[in-house]
Amino acid sequence: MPSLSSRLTLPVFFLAVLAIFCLIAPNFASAGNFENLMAGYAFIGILAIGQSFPILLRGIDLSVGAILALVGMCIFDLSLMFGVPGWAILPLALLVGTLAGVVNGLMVTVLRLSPFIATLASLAAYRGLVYAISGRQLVPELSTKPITDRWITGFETYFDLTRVLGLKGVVKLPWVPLSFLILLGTLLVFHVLLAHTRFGRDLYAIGGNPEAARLAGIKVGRLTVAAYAISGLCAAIAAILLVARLTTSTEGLGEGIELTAIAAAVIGGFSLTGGTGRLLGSVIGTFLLGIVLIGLTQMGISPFVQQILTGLILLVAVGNDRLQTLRADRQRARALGEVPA
Amino acid sequence: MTAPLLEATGLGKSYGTLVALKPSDLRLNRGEVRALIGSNGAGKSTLIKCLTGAVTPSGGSVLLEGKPLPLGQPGAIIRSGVSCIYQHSNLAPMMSVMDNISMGRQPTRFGFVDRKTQRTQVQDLLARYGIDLDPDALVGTLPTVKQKEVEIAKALAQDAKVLLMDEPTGWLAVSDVRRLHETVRLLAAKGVGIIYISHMLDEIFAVCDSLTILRDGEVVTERAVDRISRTEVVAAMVGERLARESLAAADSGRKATGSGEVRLSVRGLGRRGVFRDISFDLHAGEILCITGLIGSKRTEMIHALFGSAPHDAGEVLLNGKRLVPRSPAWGMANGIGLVPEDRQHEGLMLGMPIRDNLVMTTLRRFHRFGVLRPRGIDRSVSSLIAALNVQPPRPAQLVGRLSGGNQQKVLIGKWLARDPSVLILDEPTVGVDVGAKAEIYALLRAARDRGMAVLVVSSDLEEVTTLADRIGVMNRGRLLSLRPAAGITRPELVAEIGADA
Amino acid sequence: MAHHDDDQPMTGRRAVLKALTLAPAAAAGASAGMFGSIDVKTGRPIMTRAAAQDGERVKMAFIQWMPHTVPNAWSQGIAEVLGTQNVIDYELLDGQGKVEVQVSLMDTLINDGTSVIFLQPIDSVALAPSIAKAKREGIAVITLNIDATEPHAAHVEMNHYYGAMEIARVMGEKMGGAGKVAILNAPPGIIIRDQRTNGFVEGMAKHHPGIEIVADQVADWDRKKAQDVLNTILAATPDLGGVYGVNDSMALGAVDVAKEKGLLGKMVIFGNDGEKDALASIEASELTGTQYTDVFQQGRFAAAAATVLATGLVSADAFGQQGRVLMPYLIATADNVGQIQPNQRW
Amino acid sequence: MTGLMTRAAPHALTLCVIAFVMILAVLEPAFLSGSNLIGILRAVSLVGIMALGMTFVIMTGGIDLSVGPVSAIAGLVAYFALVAGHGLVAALLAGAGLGLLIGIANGLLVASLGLPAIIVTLGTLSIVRGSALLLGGPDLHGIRDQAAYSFIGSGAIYGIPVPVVIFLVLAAMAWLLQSRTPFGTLVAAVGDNERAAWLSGLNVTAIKAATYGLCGLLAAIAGMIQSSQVHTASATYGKFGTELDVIAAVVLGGTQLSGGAGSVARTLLGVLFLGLLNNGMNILNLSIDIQLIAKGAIIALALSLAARRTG
Repeated sequence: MPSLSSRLTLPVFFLAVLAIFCLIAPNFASAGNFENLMAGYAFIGILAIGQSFPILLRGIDLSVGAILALVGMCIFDLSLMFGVPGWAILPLALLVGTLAGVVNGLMVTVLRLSPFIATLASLAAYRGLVYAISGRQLVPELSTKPITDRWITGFETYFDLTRVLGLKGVVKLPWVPLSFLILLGTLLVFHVLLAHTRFGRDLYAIGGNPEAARLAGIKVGRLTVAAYAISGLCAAIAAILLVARLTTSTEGLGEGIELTAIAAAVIGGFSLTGGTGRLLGSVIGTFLLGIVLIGLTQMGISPFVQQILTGLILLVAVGNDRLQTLRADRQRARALGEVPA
Repeated sequence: MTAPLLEATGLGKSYGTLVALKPSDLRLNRGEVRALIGSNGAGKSTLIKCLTGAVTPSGGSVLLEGKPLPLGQPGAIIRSGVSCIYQHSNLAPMMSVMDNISMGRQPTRFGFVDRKTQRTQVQDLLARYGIDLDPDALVGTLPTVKQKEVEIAKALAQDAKVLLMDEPTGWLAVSDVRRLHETVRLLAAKGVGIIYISHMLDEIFAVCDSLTILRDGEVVTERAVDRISRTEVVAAMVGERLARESLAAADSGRKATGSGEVRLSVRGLGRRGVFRDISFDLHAGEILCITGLIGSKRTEMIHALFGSAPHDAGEVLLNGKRLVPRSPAWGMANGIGLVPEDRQHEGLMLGMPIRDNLVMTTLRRFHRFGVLRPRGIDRSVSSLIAALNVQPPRPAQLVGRLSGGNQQKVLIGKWLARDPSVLILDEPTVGVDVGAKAEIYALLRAARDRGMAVLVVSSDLEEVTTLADRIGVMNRGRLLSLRPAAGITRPELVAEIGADA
Repeated sequence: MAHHDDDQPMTGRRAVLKALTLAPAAAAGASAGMFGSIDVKTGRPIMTRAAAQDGERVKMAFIQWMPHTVPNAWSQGIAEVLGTQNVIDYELLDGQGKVEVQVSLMDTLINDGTSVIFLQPIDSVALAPSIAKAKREGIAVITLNIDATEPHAAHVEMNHYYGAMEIARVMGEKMGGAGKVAILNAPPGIIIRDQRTNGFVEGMAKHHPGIEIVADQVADWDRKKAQDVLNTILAATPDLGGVYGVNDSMALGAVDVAKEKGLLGKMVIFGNDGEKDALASIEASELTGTQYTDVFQQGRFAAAAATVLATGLVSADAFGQQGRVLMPYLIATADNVGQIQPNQRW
Repeated sequence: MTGLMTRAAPHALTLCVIAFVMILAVLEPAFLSGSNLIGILRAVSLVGIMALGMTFVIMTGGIDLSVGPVSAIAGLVAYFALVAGHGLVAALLAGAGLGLLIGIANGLLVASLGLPAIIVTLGTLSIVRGSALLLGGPDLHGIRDQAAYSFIGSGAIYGIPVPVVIFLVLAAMAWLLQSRTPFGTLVAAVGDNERAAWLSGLNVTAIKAATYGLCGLLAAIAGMIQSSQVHTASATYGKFGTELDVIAAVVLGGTQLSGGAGSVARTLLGVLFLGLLNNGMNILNLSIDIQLIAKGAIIALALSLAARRTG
């Protein structure tokens, strides 16, 4: 395990940024704002969790945005064109996302494509598939018809935890969106999977040293496919939440969101060289990007300047990560009495 | 005689018309440490690959405890009890010792990893074989010898009955080698059969019970170690003629201070916390070997001379002129060359052809107005390949596909091509077979005789005593002694190297 | 030459001038009609937030689709009107072409105490929940160009569907009712693309059944891409008679190609939007025509409505439904482009 | 069969190109017309120019995601210089110089601080785009009455469009640089084994910075050609996805993302392949959905055939 101090860097940085915005951005420290933050970034957090798996295996998944749109469009079609009830749509949606991930995994393992290229190719192909199956193109009237199925729209619900905790009138806490609870659930499940099961340990082993993992009898190919499948599954969960939030889906859904998810995972401590990282980090990374964007917007900073600042934050985050690694290396070297040349 | 633990019969491998390994037999008993030696290309690595499953043999069978081994299936072979410890690390550096040892086979309860049981199992295993490791340490933070022990423990955790060890001491310090040998003997005592692959005759005579020598794809000798002499071993490996020549060369004239001209003068060189008070003169036309334990900071010291590592005290004079080493490019500009220790990570571009590797340090000689002169390069490369006797002698061959010895020749050749006035070499023959070693020694002697000042850092005492004109001993960052090689005996050296300074 | 039927778009100088003189009146009228909104569930009229808070500074913001000439011109129009009131803070926010970003920005603005939100929705349905949420908070939402399925304070629209139909009609006439036409299209994902394409295709079928649409290729709103795509289409169909670019940039790309190949005058090229470069190109007899909308004015309308809403002088009970302004447009061709004044060009 | 596949593998891309051309020529004879072939070159010239620089970056084991915004800001800066009346040469130098500087900044961040290239250039992508928008706003700045500047994008020499000529000249120069000068070998050496390259006296930081600088420079040149071609400069040009097209062309050409050996000549083949693919599908009037699906499948297929070589 990495040292405690290096594990705490990100949370501390996160809290510091949060505190700063609470102080300087008007209306930032309000219950409503945190509601927005939770509701607006839960699905990105789930995408970042999914993205962490390929990155853990020294891979990358550029196709998550396209998978998100594909699943979204499937939900749209099934609900509005075919009138399939929501309870039946949900498992199908998860299946579609997972299958799309499996195809990515097979391209990496069976076709031996580099993950970057495999998912770049599938990014194009899945987006094309979205256009092809789009109910909005096939039945133009549907493009102004919202999805009303309670099984789907029900995901956009908020819970008043203050009342549940019996604190009503004492403090004003934000209502918690169901999507955020689902993010926490996803985080918990995949964290346990990664940290406490053989499957998870095997993934770390593959990411750390694929050859060693293979020789230890780990089914590297199968687990690699599983990692991309998880990424696809998470994209599907995110799609459900997003469709619930929008009450529709569009062909352009999730364009470019893969870069946000990758940035969140990398800020969260998943190294692109594989074998290390924790899912909580990816989620914190997501919300770090979230509070920065919302905070800057509330401060009335021009969106153009916001882009510049977002870029700088990314550089600072990786720079800090690099600094930590260097410091750790030096400490280790000192402990071993060897100083790296 | 009881049934052997491992019995290979008629094991052979050929690629088309090329026979890499003629049908051979190999028997290994419980508790036996068997050395497997031979020059590169002798078929040794093919034999090992057949046993690990990395290649499927063209013929023959292998029985483990009387049961056939699933040849060609690495995973299945490991599960049946044959494990291999490779030269390169086979561990996940960011995972704990415990997770590495039980990689892919952590005990589970209700689908979750059962940490408690895992810890008990690992601790039991470590205790049983007397291996001292912290189960929670991150593997990447451990020193190399400890990592080798993790690999051994990992193999044992997979119930290995036969352990193949491929040059396990390649980059280990002398004391660590001793430690590893103790572990090997302990394992043997517990009934594990070990196949020990090494180029170091010292090691083989120290740790092995018996040896198998391969040459030209077939087994030429199989004997207990106490019934064979070193000369016989070398002769069997390289053939009689080459053996005689290399012995003769070793005794040919040593020139303690070369031509007498001081080329490189080091005065009180030091780096806080690493090494200090290093002073010596390197003469033109001599080979100065510096030996010592790994961790005695020899590598750091020579990198400081070259400019690839810092120093903060003392001075370096080249031909009497004071220099401040800054970077490798600086070192090269001043006529210093450095052949690093780890050819795969520090020395060569494995994905590039021999040609590009050989001209890497001399590229700027071969262009006119910024455009390369391919003909000049080709001429230079072919003459270098001929001089170095690189096999195969094809400039377009990728270096990664060459044997260790040939890779090392290319690495040294790329520095000889510059014809530096001072050439520093770090462990120039690690993982190199006897034949190639002799050739490398000849190259270095020829360079010395041309007037080059050669500084060699080596842990291989045989190498040091064979090659050196003068021998220096470093210990814990200090240069303990420096004297002419003629007349130094190996036991004296050993005593000095291990001395508690 | 000019048509004066009621269902025809205003063409000709008089119509344009009429539309322009109407502007202030329309603004006032529209704003009066668009004052507040009605909570659909309770039927209870709600006051805008600013109306209740007298004397404080009022915050308004515009969430655009992505950086582009059209929303930029709107923003200028909006800022021009709002700038006269020195209690209003106005900012322009960028939706980056993504629905989810627009939704998140809506949330932020709602929380931030904004009184009026101008919104150019990427999708009618996707932004509806956000608009509903804004209404619950008493925030007026004025949509630009794309209506939302959720009723809201006001909608000021450039007429996409009928405009494109009209383009088809005029284009067909210029082509003499026969020939081959190619569409340089945008990728799916934003609703105006669909409205314009459908309007054009259906308009052609209705007015000029003899004209064949031989190619419909995506050129990503982009002039350079349009050049390359049209080059390719021309290789397969050298006798192409007309090109419709779903925006002006793509149409200008087609003009570039026509110029290079000496096809200028042989090919009828239409764009859509009416940005100043397109108008200049028409004047230079390169581009055949485009659908021109006074986008500055569109922004001014929206801003005028917003100002009235924010001052809260009119009771919301007075109006039962969402205000809606369909911007007058002009199919600008060489005949009438001169009527568009320099200060109307964006 | 397997043997045949293995032997054919190094030429997989060439074979794909040939097969593709043959199929298209049958389906649509106009495909082989001279004007269409020139059209293909014209269409790929911008991505092609950027791919030349990207080849060197990828050879070092890096990547540059920022090429899109760099091309936009270069076009914008050149426009402002022209409008301010600084003349053609100054305008071109300003745009190219800015691209070079941004590239070098990328390179220094990657090389001297050791940061992962994909994240660094993702950061600069954002920074440069934001800066371009601050500089030029979202407006389309029409470039009028600048005959010399317009000639760069829209002119023709002996019937061949100037962008194609520029592309071919730059390609020849990049090919020379990669295969006939020490620089090419050094770049490959750095990508293959950085530490060994350093210990061989190579200035790794300078070499890397040079590759990113070159990539930035070429992106800037492409951006200026584009602005000239469309008579417009805008901060929104070179939009998201440009960099992926460029990278795809390089990787299709067989340069590994992990660095090491690479080849400008093969990158050109990759560029050509993508150009043929887009052109072919446009000329057949396939709808965008089919185009995207086919493009993804064909890229995956072509590369998986090539992957058997290393297999």
